[in-house]
Amino acid sequence: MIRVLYFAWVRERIGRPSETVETAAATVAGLIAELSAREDRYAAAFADLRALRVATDQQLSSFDAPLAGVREVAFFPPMTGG
Amino acid sequence: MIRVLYFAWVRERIGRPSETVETAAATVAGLIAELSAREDRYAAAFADLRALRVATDQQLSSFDAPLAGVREVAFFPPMTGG
Amino acid sequence: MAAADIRVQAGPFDYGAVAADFARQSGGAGAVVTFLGLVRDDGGRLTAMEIEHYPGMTERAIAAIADEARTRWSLDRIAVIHRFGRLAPGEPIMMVATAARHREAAFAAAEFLMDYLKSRAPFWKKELHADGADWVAARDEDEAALDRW
Amino acid sequence: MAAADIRVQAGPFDYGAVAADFARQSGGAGAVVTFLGLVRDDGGRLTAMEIEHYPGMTERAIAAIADEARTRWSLDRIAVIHRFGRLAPGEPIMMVATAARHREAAFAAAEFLMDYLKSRAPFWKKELHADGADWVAARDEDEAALDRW
Repeated sequence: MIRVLYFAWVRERIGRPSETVETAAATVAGLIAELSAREDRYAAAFADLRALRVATDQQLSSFDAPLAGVREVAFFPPMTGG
Repeated sequence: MIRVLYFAWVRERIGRPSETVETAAATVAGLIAELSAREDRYAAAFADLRALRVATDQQLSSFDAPLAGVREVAFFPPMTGG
Repeated sequence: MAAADIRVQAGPFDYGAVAADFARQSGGAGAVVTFLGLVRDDGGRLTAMEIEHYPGMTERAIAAIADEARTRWSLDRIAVIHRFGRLAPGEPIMMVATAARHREAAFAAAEFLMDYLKSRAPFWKKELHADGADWVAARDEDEAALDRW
Repeated sequence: MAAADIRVQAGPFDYGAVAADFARQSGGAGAVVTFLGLVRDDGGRLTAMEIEHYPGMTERAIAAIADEARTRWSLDRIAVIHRFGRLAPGEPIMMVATAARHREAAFAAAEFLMDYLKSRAPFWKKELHADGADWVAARDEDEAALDRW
Protein backbone atom coordinates (compact mmCIF):
# COMPACT_ATOMS: atom_id res chain seq x y z
CA MET A 1 0.00 0.00 0.00
CA ILE A 2 1.69 3.14 -1.24
CA ARG A 3 0.20 6.57 -1.40
CA VAL A 4 0.89 8.11 -4.83
CA LEU A 5 0.61 11.86 -5.45
CA TYR A 6 0.53 13.79 -8.71
CA PHE A 7 1.23 17.48 -9.18
CA ALA A 8 0.86 20.13 -11.89
CA TRP A 9 0.27 18.75 -15.40
CA VAL A 10 0.89 15.18 -14.20
CA ARG A 11 -2.10 15.59 -11.89
CA GLU A 12 -4.16 17.11 -14.70
CA ARG A 13 -3.22 14.37 -17.17
CA ILE A 14 -3.95 11.54 -14.75
CA GLY A 15 -7.08 13.30 -13.52
CA ARG A 16 -6.57 12.99 -9.78
CA PRO A 17 -4.28 14.48 -7.13
CA SER A 18 -3.55 11.22 -5.30
CA GLU A 19 -4.50 7.60 -4.84
CA THR A 20 -3.55 4.58 -2.81
CA VAL A 21 -1.89 1.85 -4.84
CA GLU A 22 -1.44 -1.81 -4.08
CA THR A 23 1.86 -2.73 -5.67
CA ALA A 24 4.57 -5.33 -5.57
CA ALA A 25 6.94 -3.18 -7.64
CA ALA A 26 10.50 -3.13 -6.31
CA THR A 27 11.40 0.30 -7.67
CA VAL A 28 9.82 3.58 -8.76
CA ALA A 29 10.34 2.49 -12.36
CA GLY A 30 8.41 -0.71 -11.62
CA LEU A 31 5.54 1.32 -10.18
CA ILE A 32 5.53 3.53 -13.27
CA ALA A 33 5.33 0.44 -15.50
CA GLU A 34 2.40 -0.90 -13.49
CA LEU A 35 0.53 2.40 -13.60
CA SER A 36 1.23 2.95 -17.31
CA ALA A 37 -0.19 -0.51 -18.12
CA ARG A 38 -3.36 0.41 -16.28
CA GLU A 39 -4.87 3.16 -18.44
CA ASP A 40 -3.92 5.42 -21.33
CA ARG A 41 -3.93 8.56 -19.20
CA TYR A 42 -1.19 7.07 -17.00
CA ALA A 43 0.78 5.95 -20.04
CA ALA A 44 0.46 9.49 -21.43
CA ALA A 45 1.59 11.10 -18.18
CA PHE A 46 4.61 8.82 -17.87
CA ALA A 47 5.51 8.76 -21.59
CA ASP A 48 8.58 10.99 -21.27
CA LEU A 49 10.42 10.39 -18.02
CA ARG A 50 12.93 13.16 -18.80
CA ALA A 51 10.06 15.60 -18.23
CA LEU A 52 9.26 14.09 -14.82
CA ARG A 53 10.69 14.19 -11.34
CA VAL A 54 9.91 11.87 -8.46
CA ALA A 55 9.98 12.18 -4.68
CA THR A 56 9.88 9.24 -2.29
CA ASP A 57 8.66 10.06 1.20
CA GLN A 58 8.94 13.79 0.38
CA GLN A 59 12.59 13.66 -0.70
CA LEU A 60 13.70 14.13 -4.31
CA SER A 61 14.57 10.70 -5.58
CA SER A 62 15.25 8.80 -8.80
CA PHE A 63 13.37 6.33 -10.98
CA ASP A 64 15.61 3.46 -9.94
CA ALA A 65 15.02 4.10 -6.22
CA PRO A 66 13.76 1.04 -4.28
CA LEU A 67 10.21 1.16 -2.91
CA ALA A 68 10.86 -1.02 0.13
CA GLY A 69 9.60 0.83 3.19
CA VAL A 70 8.43 3.81 1.13
CA ARG A 71 4.99 5.11 2.11
CA GLU A 72 4.58 8.02 -0.29
CA VAL A 73 5.65 8.52 -3.91
CA ALA A 74 5.02 11.77 -5.80
CA PHE A 75 5.35 12.46 -9.52
CA PHE A 76 5.63 15.97 -10.94
CA PRO A 77 7.33 18.08 -13.61
CA PRO A 78 10.53 20.04 -12.89
CA MET A 79 9.80 22.59 -10.18
CA THR A 80 9.23 26.23 -11.00
CA GLY A 81 9.15 28.02 -7.68
CA GLY A 82 10.80 31.25 -6.66
CA MET B 1 44.09 79.57 -8.41
CA ILE B 2 43.03 76.06 -7.55
CA ARG B 3 40.65 75.03 -4.83
CA VAL B 4 42.17 72.14 -2.84
CA LEU B 5 40.03 69.91 -0.61
CA TYR B 6 41.06 67.38 2.00
CA PHE B 7 38.95 64.57 3.42
CA ALA B 8 39.08 62.09 6.31
CA TRP B 9 42.51 61.70 7.92
CA VAL B 10 44.11 63.87 5.24
CA ARG B 11 41.87 66.71 6.39
CA GLU B 12 42.69 66.00 10.03
CA ARG B 13 46.44 65.81 9.41
CA ILE B 14 46.55 69.02 7.39
CA GLY B 15 44.14 70.69 9.78
CA ARG B 16 41.71 72.21 7.33
CA PRO B 17 38.99 70.98 4.97
CA SER B 18 39.96 73.17 2.02
CA GLU B 19 42.00 76.10 0.83
CA THR B 20 42.68 78.10 -2.29
CA VAL B 21 46.18 77.62 -3.66
CA GLU B 22 48.15 79.78 -6.06
CA THR B 23 50.25 77.32 -8.02
CA ALA B 24 52.21 77.01 -11.22
CA ALA B 25 52.48 73.22 -10.87
CA ALA B 26 51.83 71.36 -14.09
CA THR B 27 50.56 68.15 -12.49
CA VAL B 28 48.95 66.87 -9.31
CA ALA B 29 52.36 65.51 -8.28
CA GLY B 30 53.83 69.00 -8.73
CA LEU B 31 51.12 70.45 -6.49
CA ILE B 32 51.84 67.79 -3.86
CA ALA B 33 55.54 68.69 -3.97
CA GLU B 34 54.74 72.40 -3.49
CA LEU B 35 52.38 71.73 -0.58
CA SER B 36 54.76 69.24 1.08
CA ALA B 37 57.56 71.83 0.96
CA ARG B 38 55.32 74.32 2.72
CA GLU B 39 54.86 72.79 6.18
CA ASP B 40 55.50 69.53 8.03
CA ARG B 41 51.81 68.70 8.35
CA TYR B 42 51.49 68.68 4.54
CA ALA B 43 54.65 66.60 4.19
CA ALA B 44 53.22 64.16 6.74
CA ALA B 45 49.86 63.93 4.97
CA PHE B 46 51.49 63.32 1.58
CA ALA B 47 54.31 61.05 2.84
CA ASP B 48 52.84 57.83 1.46
CA LEU B 49 51.06 58.38 -1.83
CA ARG B 50 49.99 54.73 -1.97
CA ALA B 51 47.64 55.55 0.92
CA LEU B 52 46.13 58.49 -0.97
CA ARG B 53 43.67 59.02 -3.77
CA VAL B 54 43.09 62.19 -5.77
CA ALA B 55 40.16 63.66 -7.65
CA THR B 56 40.42 66.50 -10.16
CA ASP B 57 37.20 68.41 -10.74
CA GLN B 58 35.30 65.71 -8.82
CA GLN B 59 36.51 62.81 -10.95
CA LEU B 60 38.91 60.16 -9.65
CA SER B 61 42.26 60.97 -11.17
CA SER B 62 45.96 60.15 -10.84
CA PHE B 63 49.03 61.87 -9.46
CA ASP B 64 50.46 62.47 -12.92
CA ALA B 65 47.26 64.17 -14.14
CA PRO B 66 47.82 67.66 -15.62
CA LEU B 67 46.41 70.63 -13.71
CA ALA B 68 45.76 72.79 -16.78
CA GLY B 69 42.15 73.95 -16.61
CA VAL B 70 41.49 72.13 -13.35
CA ARG B 71 39.57 74.18 -10.78
CA GLU B 72 39.28 71.72 -7.91
CA VAL B 73 41.67 69.07 -6.57
CA ALA B 74 40.77 66.78 -3.67
CA PHE B 75 43.02 64.48 -1.64
CA PHE B 76 41.69 61.63 0.47
CA PRO B 77 42.33 58.06 1.60
CA PRO B 78 40.78 55.08 -0.21
CA MET B 79 37.02 55.34 0.07
CA THR B 80 35.07 53.26 2.54
CA GLY B 81 31.43 53.81 1.67
CA GLY B 82 28.65 51.29 1.43
CA MET C 1 23.11 28.73 14.22
CA ALA C 2 20.21 31.16 14.02
CA ALA C 3 16.85 29.66 13.16
CA ALA C 4 15.38 30.20 9.73
CA ASP C 5 11.97 31.82 9.58
CA ILE C 6 10.07 29.86 6.91
CA ARG C 7 6.49 30.55 5.88
CA VAL C 8 4.47 28.79 3.17
CA GLN C 9 1.12 30.48 2.84
CA ALA C 10 -1.79 31.24 0.54
CA GLY C 11 -2.33 34.78 1.78
CA PRO C 12 -0.38 37.87 0.84
CA PHE C 13 2.51 39.24 2.87
CA ASP C 14 3.59 42.82 3.48
CA TYR C 15 7.04 42.96 1.90
CA GLY C 16 8.03 46.32 3.41
CA ALA C 17 6.92 45.32 6.91
CA VAL C 18 8.62 41.93 6.71
CA ALA C 19 11.85 43.47 5.39
CA ALA C 20 11.81 46.14 8.11
CA ASP C 21 11.17 43.58 10.88
CA PHE C 22 13.88 41.33 9.50
CA ALA C 23 16.41 44.16 9.50
CA ARG C 24 15.36 45.26 12.99
CA GLN C 25 15.85 41.74 14.34
CA SER C 26 19.23 41.41 12.66
CA GLY C 27 20.95 43.63 15.21
CA GLY C 28 24.68 43.26 14.93
CA ALA C 29 24.60 42.21 11.30
CA GLY C 30 26.07 44.78 8.94
CA ALA C 31 24.39 43.53 5.79
CA VAL C 32 20.82 42.60 4.91
CA VAL C 33 19.80 41.38 1.46
CA THR C 34 16.22 40.77 0.36
CA PHE C 35 14.86 39.29 -2.82
CA LEU C 36 11.23 39.81 -3.75
CA GLY C 37 9.61 37.87 -6.57
CA LEU C 38 6.52 39.43 -8.15
CA VAL C 39 3.99 38.16 -10.67
CA ARG C 40 4.99 39.80 -13.95
CA ASP C 41 2.07 41.08 -15.95
CA ASP C 42 3.58 40.13 -19.33
CA GLY C 43 2.28 43.26 -20.98
CA GLY C 44 -1.25 42.74 -19.68
CA ARG C 45 -1.59 39.25 -21.19
CA LEU C 46 -1.61 37.52 -17.82
CA THR C 47 -4.94 37.17 -16.00
CA ALA C 48 -3.57 35.39 -12.92
CA MET C 49 -0.92 32.98 -11.75
CA GLU C 50 -1.74 29.77 -9.94
CA ILE C 51 0.90 28.19 -7.75
CA GLU C 52 0.57 24.56 -6.74
CA HIS C 53 2.79 23.03 -4.10
CA TYR C 54 3.37 19.77 -2.23
CA PRO C 55 2.32 20.38 1.38
CA GLY C 56 4.72 18.77 3.78
CA MET C 57 7.54 18.32 1.31
CA THR C 58 7.59 22.06 0.60
CA GLU C 59 8.42 23.01 4.18
CA ARG C 60 11.01 20.22 4.45
CA ALA C 61 12.68 21.17 1.18
CA ILE C 62 12.91 24.85 2.12
CA ALA C 63 14.25 24.01 5.57
CA ALA C 64 16.91 21.78 4.02
CA ILE C 65 17.94 24.53 1.59
CA ALA C 66 18.14 27.06 4.45
CA ASP C 67 20.20 24.61 6.54
CA GLU C 68 22.60 24.15 3.65
CA ALA C 69 22.96 27.93 3.29
CA ARG C 70 23.80 28.22 6.98
CA THR C 71 26.53 25.62 6.74
CA ARG C 72 28.08 27.44 3.78
CA TRP C 73 28.02 31.00 5.07
CA SER C 74 28.13 32.69 8.43
CA LEU C 75 24.62 34.11 8.61
CA ASP C 76 22.81 35.96 11.35
CA ARG C 77 19.33 35.32 10.00
CA ILE C 78 17.39 33.77 7.13
CA ALA C 79 13.75 34.26 6.21
CA VAL C 80 11.82 32.64 3.37
CA ILE C 81 8.18 33.29 2.50
CA HIS C 82 6.53 31.54 -0.45
CA ARG C 83 2.90 31.76 -1.43
CA PHE C 84 0.67 29.27 -3.20
CA GLY C 85 -2.77 29.52 -4.74
CA ARG C 86 -4.08 32.18 -7.11
CA LEU C 87 -2.14 35.44 -7.47
CA ALA C 88 -2.90 38.55 -9.51
CA PRO C 89 -0.33 40.28 -11.74
CA GLY C 90 1.95 42.51 -9.66
CA GLU C 91 1.38 40.56 -6.44
CA PRO C 92 4.35 39.32 -4.39
CA ILE C 93 4.99 35.61 -4.91
CA MET C 94 7.82 35.05 -2.50
CA MET C 95 10.74 36.63 -0.75
CA VAL C 96 13.99 35.64 0.87
CA ALA C 97 16.02 37.71 3.32
CA THR C 98 19.52 37.11 4.64
CA ALA C 99 21.54 38.94 7.28
CA ALA C 100 25.28 38.60 7.77
CA ARG C 101 28.27 40.50 9.05
CA HIS C 102 29.53 41.26 5.55
CA ARG C 103 27.73 41.81 2.27
CA GLU C 104 29.46 38.98 0.42
CA ALA C 105 27.83 36.30 2.60
CA ALA C 106 24.43 38.00 2.59
CA PHE C 107 24.38 38.27 -1.22
CA ALA C 108 25.77 34.78 -1.84
CA ALA C 109 23.31 33.14 0.57
CA ALA C 110 20.33 35.01 -0.93
CA GLU C 111 21.29 33.93 -4.45
CA PHE C 112 21.91 30.37 -3.30
CA LEU C 113 18.49 30.27 -1.62
CA MET C 114 16.83 31.60 -4.76
CA ASP C 115 18.62 29.18 -7.09
CA TYR C 116 17.63 26.21 -4.95
CA LEU C 117 14.07 27.39 -4.28
CA LYS C 118 13.57 27.73 -8.04
CA SER C 119 14.55 24.19 -8.87
CA ARG C 120 14.40 22.13 -5.68
CA ALA C 121 11.34 23.31 -3.75
CA PRO C 122 8.11 21.64 -4.93
CA PHE C 123 6.22 24.58 -6.43
CA TRP C 124 4.69 24.71 -9.89
CA LYS C 125 3.46 27.86 -11.58
CA LYS C 126 0.59 28.02 -14.03
CA GLU C 127 -0.09 31.16 -16.05
CA LEU C 128 -3.71 31.96 -16.77
CA HIS C 129 -4.49 34.02 -19.87
CA ALA C 130 -7.73 35.11 -21.48
CA ASP C 131 -7.31 32.28 -23.99
CA GLY C 132 -6.16 29.47 -21.73
CA ALA C 133 -3.57 28.40 -19.22
CA ASP C 134 0.02 27.16 -19.41
CA TRP C 135 2.25 25.49 -16.89
CA VAL C 136 5.47 27.49 -16.67
CA ALA C 137 8.33 25.43 -18.06
CA ALA C 138 11.51 25.10 -16.04
CA ARG C 139 14.29 27.19 -17.58
CA ASP C 140 17.55 25.43 -18.45
CA GLU C 141 19.34 28.43 -16.91
CA ASP C 142 17.66 27.72 -13.59
CA GLU C 143 18.94 24.15 -13.48
CA ALA C 144 22.37 25.29 -14.70
CA ALA C 145 22.47 27.95 -11.96
CA LEU C 146 22.82 25.20 -9.34
CA ASP C 147 26.19 24.16 -10.76
CA ARG C 148 27.91 27.27 -9.47
CA TRP C 149 27.42 26.35 -5.82
CA MET D 1 16.48 53.72 -19.53
CA ALA D 2 14.65 54.23 -16.23
CA ALA D 3 15.96 57.01 -14.02
CA ALA D 4 17.93 56.13 -10.93
CA ASP D 5 16.60 57.48 -7.65
CA ILE D 6 19.71 58.69 -5.77
CA ARG D 7 19.65 60.26 -2.32
CA VAL D 8 22.62 61.43 -0.25
CA GLN D 9 21.36 62.61 3.11
CA ALA D 10 22.25 63.13 6.75
CA GLY D 11 18.87 62.03 8.10
CA PRO D 12 17.63 58.49 8.58
CA PHE D 13 15.50 56.65 6.05
CA ASP D 14 12.71 54.14 6.56
CA TYR D 15 14.09 50.98 4.96
CA GLY D 16 10.80 49.08 4.97
CA ALA D 17 8.83 51.97 3.50
CA VAL D 18 11.47 52.67 0.84
CA ALA D 19 11.67 48.98 -0.10
CA ALA D 20 7.87 48.71 -0.30
CA ASP D 21 7.57 51.87 -2.43
CA PHE D 22 10.35 50.68 -4.69
CA ALA D 23 8.65 47.32 -5.23
CA ARG D 24 5.28 48.99 -5.81
CA GLN D 25 6.77 51.28 -8.46
CA SER D 26 8.53 48.40 -10.18
CA GLY D 27 5.32 47.12 -11.77
CA GLY D 28 6.15 44.64 -14.48
CA ALA D 29 9.48 43.65 -12.99
CA GLY D 30 9.54 40.12 -11.66
CA ALA D 31 12.52 40.56 -9.37
CA VAL D 32 13.46 43.14 -6.74
CA VAL D 33 16.70 42.97 -4.75
CA THR D 34 17.57 45.27 -1.87
CA PHE D 35 20.75 45.61 0.11
CA LEU D 36 20.72 47.38 3.47
CA GLY D 37 23.93 48.34 5.23
CA LEU D 38 23.72 48.84 8.99
CA VAL D 39 26.16 50.15 11.56
CA ARG D 40 27.51 47.06 13.32
CA ASP D 41 27.81 47.43 17.03
CA ASP D 42 31.05 45.42 17.26
CA GLY D 43 29.99 43.77 20.50
CA GLY D 44 29.09 47.06 22.13
CA ARG D 45 32.52 48.63 21.59
CA LEU D 46 31.26 51.14 19.05
CA THR D 47 29.86 54.44 20.34
CA ALA D 48 28.99 55.90 16.96
CA MET D 49 30.02 56.00 13.33
CA GLU D 50 30.83 59.22 11.51
CA ILE D 51 30.58 59.29 7.77
CA GLU D 52 32.30 62.06 5.83
CA HIS D 53 31.65 62.61 2.14
CA TYR D 54 32.57 64.93 -0.72
CA PRO D 55 29.44 66.91 -1.57
CA GLY D 56 29.02 67.29 -5.29
CA MET D 57 31.40 64.51 -6.23
CA THR D 58 29.35 62.00 -4.21
CA GLU D 59 26.21 62.50 -6.26
CA ARG D 60 28.16 62.47 -9.54
CA ALA D 61 30.03 59.30 -8.60
CA ILE D 62 26.87 57.44 -7.59
CA ALA D 63 25.05 58.57 -10.75
CA ALA D 64 27.97 57.33 -12.86
CA ILE D 65 27.93 53.95 -11.10
CA ALA D 66 24.17 53.66 -11.59
CA ASP D 67 24.52 54.59 -15.27
CA GLU D 68 27.16 51.91 -15.72
CA ALA D 69 24.86 49.34 -14.08
CA ARG D 70 22.07 50.26 -16.47
CA THR D 71 24.28 49.78 -19.50
CA ARG D 72 25.34 46.33 -18.26
CA TRP D 73 21.96 44.92 -17.26
CA SER D 74 18.39 45.40 -18.35
CA LEU D 75 16.94 47.07 -15.26
CA ASP D 76 13.52 48.49 -14.55
CA ARG D 77 14.60 50.63 -11.61
CA ILE D 78 17.56 51.54 -9.41
CA ALA D 79 17.56 53.33 -6.07
CA VAL D 80 20.53 54.31 -3.92
CA ILE D 81 20.36 56.02 -0.54
CA HIS D 82 23.55 56.82 1.39
CA ARG D 83 23.75 58.73 4.62
CA PHE D 84 26.52 60.88 6.03
CA GLY D 85 27.14 62.42 9.45
CA ARG D 86 26.93 60.71 12.83
CA LEU D 87 25.13 57.35 13.09
CA ALA D 88 24.40 55.18 16.12
CA PRO D 89 25.06 51.42 16.21
CA GLY D 90 22.27 49.52 14.48
CA GLU D 91 21.22 52.48 12.33
CA PRO D 92 20.86 52.08 8.56
CA ILE D 93 23.84 53.53 6.67
CA MET D 94 22.75 53.01 3.12
CA MET D 95 20.68 50.89 0.80
CA VAL D 96 20.48 49.96 -2.83
CA ALA D 97 17.51 48.50 -4.65
CA THR D 98 17.28 47.05 -8.14
CA ALA D 99 14.32 45.80 -10.15
CA ALA D 100 14.57 43.66 -13.26
CA ARG D 101 12.61 41.12 -15.23
CA HIS D 102 14.73 38.23 -13.98
CA ARG D 103 16.57 37.67 -10.71
CA GLU D 104 20.01 37.28 -12.28
CA ALA D 105 20.11 40.91 -13.45
CA ALA D 106 18.63 42.25 -10.22
CA PHE D 107 21.20 40.42 -8.07
CA ALA D 108 24.16 41.19 -10.32
CA ALA D 109 23.30 44.89 -10.54
CA ALA D 110 22.83 45.18 -6.77
CA GLU D 111 26.20 43.55 -6.11
CA PHE D 112 27.86 45.69 -8.77
CA LEU D 113 26.40 48.84 -7.22
CA MET D 114 27.61 47.79 -3.76
CA ASP D 115 31.10 46.92 -4.95
CA TYR D 116 31.50 50.26 -6.69
CA LEU D 117 29.87 52.32 -3.96
CA LYS D 118 32.29 50.77 -1.45
CA SER D 119 35.41 51.77 -3.34
CA ARG D 120 34.50 54.48 -5.82
CA ALA D 121 32.02 56.77 -4.10
CA PRO D 122 33.69 59.41 -1.90
CA PHE D 123 32.59 58.32 1.58
CA TRP D 124 34.86 57.75 4.55
CA LYS D 125 33.82 56.01 7.76
CA LYS D 126 35.20 56.78 11.19
CA GLU D 127 34.46 54.54 14.16
CA LEU D 128 34.09 56.24 17.52
CA HIS D 129 34.87 54.20 20.63
CA ALA D 130 34.96 55.06 24.30
CA ASP D 131 38.74 55.29 24.03
CA GLY D 132 39.15 57.11 20.75
CA ALA D 133 38.32 57.08 17.07
CA ASP D 134 39.65 55.26 14.00
CA TRP D 135 39.16 55.81 10.32
CA VAL D 136 37.96 52.57 8.80
CA ALA D 137 40.65 51.17 6.51
CA ALA D 138 39.71 50.09 3.02
CA ARG D 139 39.67 46.29 2.75
CA ASP D 140 41.79 44.67 0.07
CA GLU D 141 38.80 42.42 -0.68
CA ASP D 142 36.72 45.48 -1.52
CA GLU D 143 39.20 46.70 -4.12
CA ALA D 144 39.63 43.16 -5.45
CA ALA D 145 35.84 42.79 -5.75
CA LEU D 146 35.85 45.30 -8.62
CA ASP D 147 37.90 42.95 -10.78
CA ARG D 148 35.01 40.58 -11.27
CA TRP D 149 32.96 43.07 -13.25
